[in-house]
Order: sequence, then structure tokens, then C-alpha cells
Amino acid sequence: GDDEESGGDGAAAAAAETQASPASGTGEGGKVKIAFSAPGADHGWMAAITENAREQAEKSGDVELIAAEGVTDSAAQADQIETLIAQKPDALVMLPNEGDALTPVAQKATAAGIPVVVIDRALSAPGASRSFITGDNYGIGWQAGNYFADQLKCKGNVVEIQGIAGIAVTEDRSKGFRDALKRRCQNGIKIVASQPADFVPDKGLSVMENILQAQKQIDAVYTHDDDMAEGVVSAIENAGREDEMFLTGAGGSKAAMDRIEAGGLYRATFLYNPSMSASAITMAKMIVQKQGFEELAEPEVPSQVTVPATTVTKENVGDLKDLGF
Amino acid sequence: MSTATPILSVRGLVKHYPGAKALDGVDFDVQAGEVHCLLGPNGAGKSTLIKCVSGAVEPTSGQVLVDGEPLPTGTPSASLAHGVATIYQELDLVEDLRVYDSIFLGHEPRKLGGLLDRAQMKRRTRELLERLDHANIPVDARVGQLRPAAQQVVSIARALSHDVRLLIMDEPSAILDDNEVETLFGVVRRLKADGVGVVYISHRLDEVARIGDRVSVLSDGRTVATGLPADTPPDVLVEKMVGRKVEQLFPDRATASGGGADGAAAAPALELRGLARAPEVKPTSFAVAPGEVLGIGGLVGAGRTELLRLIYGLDKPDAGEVHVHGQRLKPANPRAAIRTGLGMAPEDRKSQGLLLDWSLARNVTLADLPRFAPRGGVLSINGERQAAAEQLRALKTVPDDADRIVRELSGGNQQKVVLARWLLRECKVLLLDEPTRGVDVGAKAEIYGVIANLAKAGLAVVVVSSEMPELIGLCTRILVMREGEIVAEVAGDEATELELLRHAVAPTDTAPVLEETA
Amino acid sequence: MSTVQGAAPRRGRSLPFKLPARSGLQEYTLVGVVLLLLIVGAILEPDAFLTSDNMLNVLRQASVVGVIAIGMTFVIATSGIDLSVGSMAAAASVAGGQLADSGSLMFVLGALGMGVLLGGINAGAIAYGKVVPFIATLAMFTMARGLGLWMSDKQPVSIFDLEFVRWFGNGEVLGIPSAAVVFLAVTALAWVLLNRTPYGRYVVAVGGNREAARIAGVNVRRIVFSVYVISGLCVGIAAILLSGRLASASPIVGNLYELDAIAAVVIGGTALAGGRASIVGTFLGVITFALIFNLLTLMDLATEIQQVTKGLIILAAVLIQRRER
Amino acid sequence: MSTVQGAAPRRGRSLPFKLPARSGLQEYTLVGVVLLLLIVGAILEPDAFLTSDNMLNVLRQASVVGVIAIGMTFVIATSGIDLSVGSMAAAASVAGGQLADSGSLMFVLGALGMGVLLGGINAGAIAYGKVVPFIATLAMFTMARGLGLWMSDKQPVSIFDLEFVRWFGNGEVLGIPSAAVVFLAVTALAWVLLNRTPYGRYVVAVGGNREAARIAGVNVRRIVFSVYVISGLCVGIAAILLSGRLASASPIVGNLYELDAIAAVVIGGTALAGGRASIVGTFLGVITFALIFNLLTLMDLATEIQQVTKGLIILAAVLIQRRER
Ligand SMILES: Nc1ncnc2c1ncn2[C@@H]1O[C@H](COP(=O)(O)OP(=O)(O)OP(=O)(O)O)[C@@H](O)[C@H]1O
Ligand SMILES: Nc1ncnc2c1ncn2[C@@H]1O[C@H](COP(=O)(O)OP(=O)(O)OP(=O)(O)O)[C@@H](O)[C@H]1O
Ligand SMILES: [Mg+2]
Ligand SMILES: [Mg+2]
Repeated sequence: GDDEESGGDGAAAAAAETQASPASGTGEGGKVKIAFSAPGADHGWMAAITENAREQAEKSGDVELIAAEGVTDSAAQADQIETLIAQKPDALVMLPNEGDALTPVAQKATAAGIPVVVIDRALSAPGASRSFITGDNYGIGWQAGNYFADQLKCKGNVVEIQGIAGIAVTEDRSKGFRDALKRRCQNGIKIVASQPADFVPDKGLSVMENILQAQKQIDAVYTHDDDMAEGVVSAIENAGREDEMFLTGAGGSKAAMDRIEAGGLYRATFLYNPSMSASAITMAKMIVQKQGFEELAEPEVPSQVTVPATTVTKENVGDLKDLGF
Repeated sequence: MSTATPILSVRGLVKHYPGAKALDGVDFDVQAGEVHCLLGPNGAGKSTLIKCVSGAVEPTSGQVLVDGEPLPTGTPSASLAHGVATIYQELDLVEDLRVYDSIFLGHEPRKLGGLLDRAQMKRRTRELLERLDHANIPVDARVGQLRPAAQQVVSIARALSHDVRLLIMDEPSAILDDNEVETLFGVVRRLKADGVGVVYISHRLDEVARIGDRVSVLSDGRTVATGLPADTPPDVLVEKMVGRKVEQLFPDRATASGGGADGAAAAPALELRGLARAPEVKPTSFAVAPGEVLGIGGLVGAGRTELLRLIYGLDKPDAGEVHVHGQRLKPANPRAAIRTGLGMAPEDRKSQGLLLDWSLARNVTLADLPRFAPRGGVLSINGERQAAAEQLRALKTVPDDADRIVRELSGGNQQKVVLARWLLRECKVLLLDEPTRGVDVGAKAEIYGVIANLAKAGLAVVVVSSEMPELIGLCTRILVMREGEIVAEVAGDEATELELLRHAVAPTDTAPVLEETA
Repeated sequence: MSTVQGAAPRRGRSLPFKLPARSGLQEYTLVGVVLLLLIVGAILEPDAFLTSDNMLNVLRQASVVGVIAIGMTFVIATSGIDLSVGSMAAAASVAGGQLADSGSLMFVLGALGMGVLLGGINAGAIAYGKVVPFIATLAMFTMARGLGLWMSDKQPVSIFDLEFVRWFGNGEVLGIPSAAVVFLAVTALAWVLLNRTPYGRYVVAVGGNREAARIAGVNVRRIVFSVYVISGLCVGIAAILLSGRLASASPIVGNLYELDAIAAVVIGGTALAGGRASIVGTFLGVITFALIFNLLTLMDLATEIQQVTKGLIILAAVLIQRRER
Repeated sequence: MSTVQGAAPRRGRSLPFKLPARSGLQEYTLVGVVLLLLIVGAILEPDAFLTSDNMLNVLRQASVVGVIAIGMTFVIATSGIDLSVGSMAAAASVAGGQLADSGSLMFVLGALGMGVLLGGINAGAIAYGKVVPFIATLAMFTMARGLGLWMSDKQPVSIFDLEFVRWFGNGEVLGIPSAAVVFLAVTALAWVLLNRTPYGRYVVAVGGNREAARIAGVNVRRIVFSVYVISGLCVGIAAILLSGRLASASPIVGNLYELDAIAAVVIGGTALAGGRASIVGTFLGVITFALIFNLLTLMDLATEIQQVTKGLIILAAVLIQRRER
């Protein structure tokens, strides 16, 4: 389930299941020792995730962050996290390369009495983590679908440029989009081409170049990622067909927001905000310190927080720009 | 003996290669207990013939019978199973394997569990090397580290490691010196006595009389003569081989243009001053005058190849200098050597001389490319081809089509390609390491002629050879090397094989060797 | 000698130019493969594939990996290999991006400079450090990637207003995409260098038989050194083309370029063992892969089907031109 | 005979012992490299690195790529190469996952079966189709990936309740991680096979000099065929270990495994040109890379710094064991 309340970390849907977190001994100087693991920052969004986590740790003063990054492979990340656990942190914050694949290590940590806060990608076993903060991939697709339905008045040819085939992010963003289009317009809008470009701009470029050859009339392009969209945009502009269609991204990078503000081809993007890693650090810290959010009734940190996939357009880009990464 | 069914009989054997008729209907018999010598000019088809017998190549048509029963063609394992063991002309060893592995490759003795019986492999390897008087070759050295000569011994041992009924030897003596050849012959005689049939290919006619029982001559893929007695006079054999008389094998002896056999008199073209590299070469000094042909003799491993490598700058000398026409060479820098007018035909044509997959033309011109790229550094391909073809024709290479791939040439003809490269590049000093290895009599005469002409034209030529007659016939002066040092200098016109041999082997060794050779 | 008289003409007639003929065969069969692809494509995608527009598009797409593959041909001819081309391309384009403010010229110099520099490091490690090419360039594979991310601070730099650089992306010369023109020019130059100059001959000689080349007076070290610099230079050029087409300098481009390039070189008949090299073959190899990719996208097959089909096509292609070892 | 006595010392001395010095040295210097890494690590990370816990951890982490690298050693010994190991691993684990409902045994059989099958296809294409290994396995590289995605319908399968399979991930034998035990066992077996059986000799002989092997009566084709099957089998085993670690069968695992494996083999002293193979070297190579990775993780460096450092360490490592080509 995804809710539309705007706003940051606080707003949350707290599911019932919560578990007592045995606050283990805190790190040196009474600091909370938090281990952090995310896949290699070889990509704008992922880079921001790590950055934000580090910054938040800095800001909060009483957090000692031991971070591990730089892997692009589930097994490697599992190895990393094991290495981290060996250093006996008070809490573990992780963005799993794959939810299922990283579940065992998460369980290992939990079993070792280390509360685990998971970012972005759900684990496959209940109770493997203490808390889960995520953006809303399905929501992105869903928002996009609705946006396209409105803009295109439910008819026209749409191209979808996907991320890496086979990972949950891609599948959800794709499914949400199709579901929304179906519900809003039945078959009014045709998805004439749907190809993966692995979240990288050069692949986005070549893939779009080819699609432009195949499709003589394209009304809109839905891309799964802002970085990748850069390449898609170039393909369209190089072909001089920017007036024929509009394009949307996902994530909410600065570059994308600038383009949206400037207006033209790049019409919208849907937040999938890397700020969630900062929130995750805070949540982990509070869990260790046995605190809860004041404004909320519950004395504890919720076990699930979903950051909404806010639609960013020319209208509201002004207010959201500082969220850009 | 001739009545018994022959161990090997070849019937109407034909082998066509794309663009080449290697064999054109060959008949050939080998009896048990005889050594059958197979002669023929380069490219006659000798190697191809024996490869067809050994299963290495699939004949186009024809039959190979062993003990009267037809042999499945093109399957080496089958031939080996029938007791046909072969020593190939081109070394056929895996350089990365150790000696004992190479010898038993394909028929390893096993312990239960199918594991290698390495103890037995090593033991039997030692025995085999013992038999060949080479107990000194370490059984667990990698073949690639052994010198060509030692490698040759290993392939011989390998052939003997099978229980052999028919032993085929393709120019085994090419890399060996008289000493080793004599040892080899000893082994062959013993096998003969045990009723083994032997096919012996060589370009050294003197060996026919020494080891052979009967002789067959192959030319241009056909048997021109078969079953001749071993005592057929050499010049008759030569005539059958090359289709003409070779009146004079050696040209008139070159003389240092400085006058007299004494090179030092003239300003030397090449001069060594205490050149040394332990342990192969002890400090060595000598001078070669323009127009002189200096021979360097000695036993295999005496250090001759190493000496040439040092002069040419392929290895770094410990001490000493090389001067060419008074100009000192940068040590250990072949390019400098070439620039100052040195040229070298290395001993091991396959690993050091040739790019086997290149055309003849490219191989010949490699050392002298800039000449063909005058304006704007763009190569004139045709210029290259013509220049190369010229040299190849001068050496009577078969084929002399400059666009053929070197790999497809016969052994001797490949040797000629190496020489052609340095003939093409006019140099002042030519270093030739075993220049006539595997070359037929006719072509030898050609090469000797060429060398003499070069000398006449004022070049200084240094010839390393294990063939004493060659040195004696060709050279103005002959230096003899032993264990890395020059132990004697003999004027070419006074030298005798016996004398050279006496210098070549350590004094203590003299007696037994003379017994052997006498 | 009768042998000669008898033989020479016969052989002369039956096989002129043995070596050219052989590696030629390679090239011809590849031409066959290309034609076959064109025919199949024309049947499967009648209106989109065999249009001059799309063909020029393919040529443009081929250009980036194409230029890299040309450089790779020299490396492989010496029996070397360069795994770092992909990450070097990213680093080079980022290096250019850093100088973007100072205009197109500086961008070009920056990209080329970085390419040559990194190539030079490979060259030094291999020619003088005696490190096996695979390992040396593998090290550069990760180093260059890190360098790119570090210089760019993980952010793509827009070079939208570098007209000259972008010209490589959207410009044309007599109707031919400028990127393609560059590719063709580089190919032609490389052909002359490899087949018509002593240098080229030495390159192949070093790959064919190092010791023999040395004895023939070739400066083996310098040759080995030079080919990795050439590869770096080509990467620099490719980086310019890529950035021009993307209108941005991004640190995350260039994934798997090494595989694409090597594959094109090998399928083109250059032996990985060295000693045989064909520029024309490489060119055709690049085109082959570009056509396969283009066709598969035009057909808009699902990723997994696409990947399987691609594999099958590659196999079919080489089986058509059966190669000994 | 006295001539020999006279000659004996001469010939004996004059043998230039380059080769064994080299390949032997190889292994020893690698031991040196490993020790050096241990020392450096112990200094940089006093309390986390040189603990028995962490060392076992490293061993476990090494096991997956390790087993693959062992198989790769056989392939490379024949002067071949197998680029498809990574995607084959994914396909194999997915294949097992499909049979997960029928229990651990079926999973194991499925994974091994798929590994052998795909390896067999490589083998057939190379040994009988005469396709160059690079291209054949490149085709499989993409085919196997597609196959994995297709079979899994792009969804990872959780194999949480396959106790036996998961044992490979979290089990122990006398305190040693079960995955590591498998790795060690495979290594030992491979060592015997390569160094103590005729088969092993044939493998090396085929790589060293195909023609020589053939005329010695070795069935070259069958040998070439066999090594790719062995590689496939090892991939199958690795896939089981991997799935056990991750408690799931995912179609997107195994990225860049081919590079890791080949690198380990090459740094271990097996020549890409074939003819020389060292299982011990490969083992040490795998450990070397695992240590580097582990150390970098412990040091908590940013991705880009990590990548640069990794490259530098690799270079340093091989420079320590300078290889003549
Ligand atoms: N693979 C091949 N392809 C084409 N032609 C070949 C091939 N191998 C040999 N030939 C040709 O077959 C002929 C016979 O070659 P072969 O090696 O049998 O001669 P040979 O009698 O052994 O000469 P030599 O005394 O120099 O060894 C030669 O003309 C050679 O060019
Ligand atoms: N190509 C080479 N590379 C390295 N060392 C060599 C080479 N050739 C010869 N040597 C070494 O030099 C030593 C002296 O042997 P060398 O070959 O020079 O004597 P030789 O009289 O030329 O014998 P041969 O006739 O077998 O060449 C040899 O034992 C060998 O170890
Ligand atoms: Mg021969
Ligand atoms: Mg010699």
C-alpha cells in the first residue's frame, strides 16, 4: 500500500509487527555505531544514497558510521555485510542489491541482536529486519501512468525505457505504469516499444535511437531513471523530434529538475528520493536509543516507512528542487 | 630377407595439398632388420611420405601396409599401436612439458586408480637417455629450456619409448654433431639387430654408407630409384636426387681481401675483444677481415650459438666489445648491430627465424622494410614481392612463389627463406648459425656459392656449423670451440676432420671418440 | 631445376596470394554474414530496417565501439588485450567535461589527453613493467572507472552548448552522420598504418613471433608500448563521439565496451594469439554486431528472448565462417 | 661414455633454467603477495582483519569464484577461454530454483545439470563447430543470461527452506565454512587431475602444442570438449554454493565473474596462451583477490577511491611477481 501524504520522514504507515530491539553497547564516546552497506555508487541515485547517509551521520554528531560500498553483486554485498557484522555495530542499515539474496545476512545480523534497517528493497523473510524504509517503485509507475493518461487524454503511442531487466525496481516501475494505464484508459494508450537500458545513458541513447527508427509516431516516453533519461533525451533531440513527444524520468536528479524547470521535452519526473537513506540512519539511531517520533502516538520507530513518489512538474519543481540530487 | 613380407610397404601413395602435389604415387618397402635410407631434394616429399605412414597426415590416396596388413590412415595412435615410431623433422615436442612427460605423452604408465606412475616414467626416461648417452639431460627439466640438440635427443628417446617395430627418423642428424650422430648410430645398429626396420632420412650422404643398408631416392613426389645398395657412390645418388651432376660442391676458397688467410693484416670487418658471457662463453677475441669466411666448429653445446648471439647483441655480455669496421657496437642491442651492418641467420629457424603463417615475401623483407617504404613511409607491396622472389630464386627455393605461407614449405626450403632475408639486406658482416641445416646437396652448393660471392664482394662471413666437411670446404680459417672457449685455429686449406674433432673434444675424451669413428 | 619450373606456375595459378587470400576469406564470409543480416532484417522489419535512415543510424551507433575496436585490433595483433577501454572512455569523457567551460577545443584535448595518458600507463606497465596485458588492463579497468567517478563527483556534466563536440552527435557530412565519418576515417587510416607501413608490419610480427621479430631488428618494447597508446588514443576519440551524442560527459558510460570491441576484432579474423590482424574484418565485425543490436531492438523482443536470440545469431554468424581454432 | 662425462657438466650448466624458475617463482611470489596483504591488512585494520573469524569469512567469500576459477584453469590451459561462467552460474542457480519445490536434491541436480548442459554446448561449438572459444562463450554469455531471466520469469526464487542447499551458505565442518570446504575439496581434486593423471597431461599438451599432442596420439578434440564441460560443472557447483549463501536463486547474479575468475587464473601463473597451468597458483590468485576485496571493505573507502586503490594493489601485486611474457 502507498499513501499520498506529502512530506518527509515522519509521515509513515506503521504496520503492526514490531519487535523489541536489544540496544547493544554503544560505540566509543557514547556514539551509536551504525554499519551501512549499499551497492556501488556507480550511479547518480545510488551515489546520493551513500552521500546522504554519510552526511546524516555527520550532522547527527552522536553517530559513528562504518560504511561499505562499491559492490555490484549480491553475493559480494553479503560478504561485505558479514565483514561489517564482524565489527559488532549497534545497528545495521542496508540497501540490498537484491532483497531475497540479502535476507540471510540480515537474519544473521538480527539474530546477533543487531537491529537492521532496510532501505528501498524489501527482504523476503518476515522479521529479518527491524524496520524498512522505501520509496515507492510501484507508485512511480502508477503516478506516471496517471500523468500520461492525463497528458495524452488516454490515446497515443508510448515508449518505455526500462532499467536493468530482472530486478524488482524495474519490474515494479513497469507494472505500476501498465496497471495505471489499463485502469485509466483500457487500451487507449499503446506501449509501442519497451526496452531495457540498464539505467545508463549510453545504452539509453542507442536503444532510443533504434526505437526512433522503428516508431514513426511517438507521443511520450516513460523512462525508469533520470540519469538514463539523459541519453534518451539526446537521442530524441539529435533526431530533431523533441516537439513530437514528451518524456518523463524517475528519481529526481538535479539535472532532471533543471530540464523540467526549463520546460520542453522533459516534462516530469517522479521522486524516488535518496534522502531515505538519511532517514534510515536517523531511524537506526533512534531504535538503538529506544526512541520514537514525538508527533506519533507509538513510542517506537515504525517498522515500515514509505516515501511517496511525488510527481515533479514545472508547477511544483520550484518547491522540490532542493530535494534533487 | 627380401623374400620375407616387408615390415612396411607403401603402395601408390598420393598426397595433394592445396596447390602442391607433395606425393605423386610413391612405392616404398622396408624389410625387418634393415636401415632404409630415404634421400631426395628439399621439397621432394620425404617428410610427407613418412607423415602419411605415421598417421600425422591423411594421404589423398594409396595404401600403407605394416606387416602386410593395411594401416588405418590419418590416426597417429593407430600407427603407434602397430609399433611405428617416428622422429619428425620439425621438433614435435610440447615445450611446456617436462622431459619425462614428453617422452611418455600419449602412452603414460599408470598406477591403479589411473594415476600417473611418475616414478616409473622417470626411471625409464633415465634408462632411455642413458642408452642415448645423454644421462646428463635432467629428466624433469622442461623441454623448452633444452637446446635444440638436447630436444632432438628427447624426441629420439620418445620414439624408442614405444616397443617399436618400425623406426622412422626424419633428418635426426641435422642438429647433431658427429659425436652424437655416432652414438645414435650405435643405438640404431642395436635395434637393427633386434629385427627392427628403420627408415632414415638425411641430407648427409656420408651417413648413407655409415648406417644404411638400402637407399631409395625421392624427387618431386615420385620414387626415382628404390632399393639401391648402400655403397652406391655418392655422386650417383646426388645425380638421381637433383637430376644433374653437382660437379663442385664447394666454390674456390675465399681469401681475405686484405691478402692471405691472415685476417688481422687487413682492417678487420668484425673484431671481438674479450667478449664473454658465463658460463656459455669464456672471454673470446678474434678478428675477421673483409672477404673472409671464418668457420667456427665444435661439439654441440660448445657455445657457438651463444657466441653469435653475443656478437649480434641478443644476449648481454658480461665483458668485452664488438667492433664492426672499427666502430664499437652498443652491447646487447640487435638493432644497433643491424644498423652497423651485421646480419644473423639464427640456428633455430622455427622459434627464432620465421613467422610461419606469413608469406615468404613478408618473411624475407622483415629485416629491411624501410627500404620498401621510401616516400611517405608507405610500403610498396610489389617491390617487396619482387625483391623477395629474386632472393628466393637465387637460393632455388621450392616453391619460390613469394605469396606462399612459410609453414607450407619443406624444412630445407624454410631454411633458405631465413638466409634470403639476410641476403636481401646488404650487410657488411654475416653471422650464419648452421646455415645448411636440412638443405639438400644441390642447394648446399648454391648456398656455398652465394657465401663465396658475398665474401668476394668484401663481406666478412662467420659460419657456425657442426658439419666438419662444410667448414673445411668453405672457410678461410676455422676456429674450434670447446666448452665456451676457442681452443684452436686452423687454416681452412690445411684442416682435416680428424684434427678438428681432436680439438673439439676435451683431450681426455679423444681416445674413445676416435675408436668410435674409426 | 625441374621441380621449380614444373611447380611454380602450377601453384601460381591455383593459389595466388595465399596469406591475403586466407585472412581475406574471413573478410568475405563476414560480408556474407552482413548481407544475410540485411536480408533477414528487411524481411522481418520491412518498413523500418533497410531504410537509408536506419542504415546511417546503425553506422552512427557503430562508430563509438567501432573506433575503440580499431585501436583494439592493434593491441590484439601483438597478442595483447585491453580490458580497460570501457572505463577509460568514461574517464576520458569526464576529463573533457571538466574542461567544458573552456570550450570545445579544451574538451577535445582533455578527452584525447586522458585517453593517451591512461593508455600510456597500460603501455608502461606492460612494455616496461612486464605485467601481463590481461592483468595490467584489468587494473586499469577498475582504476579508470574510479577516476571518472572521482573527477566527476559522480555527476554527469552537460555539454549542451559545446556546439563543436555535439556536432559529432547530430552533425552530418554530405548526409553521413559525422560520428560515422570519423569512424570511417579512423578505419581507413588504421588500414594504411597496419597494411602499408613498416610499423604495421612490426606490430603483426611482434604478435606472431616476438623472438624472430627481435632478431630481425624490431624494437619489440617500443611496438608493444605504442599499441596501448594507440588504443588509448582511439578511446579518447570514441569518448568525444560518445559525449557529443549524449550531449553530456558521464562517468557511468562504457560498460562492456571491452567485450563488444574484442568480439568485433576476433570475429573479424584477428587472432587473439596475435600474428594476424584485419582492419576490414574488424570494421565488418563492428557492423555485424551493430546490425544485430539494431534489428533486435526494432523487433522490440523481450529482453530475455533478445539475449538468447543474440547469442544464437552470433553462433550462426561464426558457424557460417567456420574458423579453424 | 667419457665424452658424455666430459660434456655432462657443460650441458647441465648451460641449461638456462628460465621456465621453472618462472612458473615456480610464480606460486611462491604469490604466497609472498598474500603474506604482504595479510601484514598490510593487520596494520591498517588491527582488530578486524587478521581475526580467524574474518579469515574464514574471506575463505567463504572466495569459494564461489574460486570453484569457477578452478574450472577456468583447465579451459585456459588448453589456450581456451570461457566468458560465460557468470551468466551460466545465474542460469544454473535458476534451473535449480525451478526444481526447488522437489527438494534440495533436485535443486542440486538441476544446477549441476544446467551447468554441464550449457558447458557442453560451449564445448560442442568449440571442439566440433570449430568456433573460436572467445566468440562461442561470448554467445553463451548472453544466451545463458537470457535463459536465466526467461526460466525465472525475471523473479528470484526464494529457496529459504532448502536446508541442505542453505547449509552450503551457513553450514560449517569442524569450524570451517562448508562453502570453503567444497572449494578446498574441488581444488585438491583438480590438482590431482591436472598434475597426476594422463588426462591432465593431455590438457596441458593440447594447450602447449596442439599438433605435437595430436601426433602423440592425443584425442585433441575430446580434450578440448572436456574442459568446457568441466568448466560448466564447476559453474554448477559454484551456483549451488551461491544460492546457498543467498538463500535464493536469482537470474541476475554472477556479473563479471568471468573477469574475476580469469584474473585469478592468470595472476596464478597459468598462461593465457595455454601450455602452463597451476592449480595452486589459481587458488592463491583467488585468495589474493578475496583479501584485497575484504580489506578494501574493512577500510570503509568511498567507491571511487576503492576502485582506484584496488587497481593499484593489483598492479603492485603483479609487479612484485614481475612476469616475463
Ligand atoms: N601443409 C602444406 N600445405 C601445402 N603444401 C605443403 C604442405 N606441407 C608440405 N607441402 C609441400 O609438399 C612438398 C613436400 O614437402 P616435404 O616436407 O615432404 O619435403 P621434404 O622432402 O621433407 O623436404 P626437406 O628435405 O626440405 O624436408 C613441398 O613442396 C611442400 O611445399
Ligand atoms: N636460443 C638460446 N637461448 C638461450 N640460451 C641458449 C640459446 N642457444 C643456446 N643457448 C645456450 O648456450 C649454450 C651453448 O650452447 P650453444 O647452442 O651456443 O652451443 P652450440 O655449439 O651452438 O651447440 P648447438 O649446435 O646445439 O647450438 C647452450 O647450452 C644453451 O644453454
Ligand atoms: Mg622434410
Ligand atoms: Mg648452435
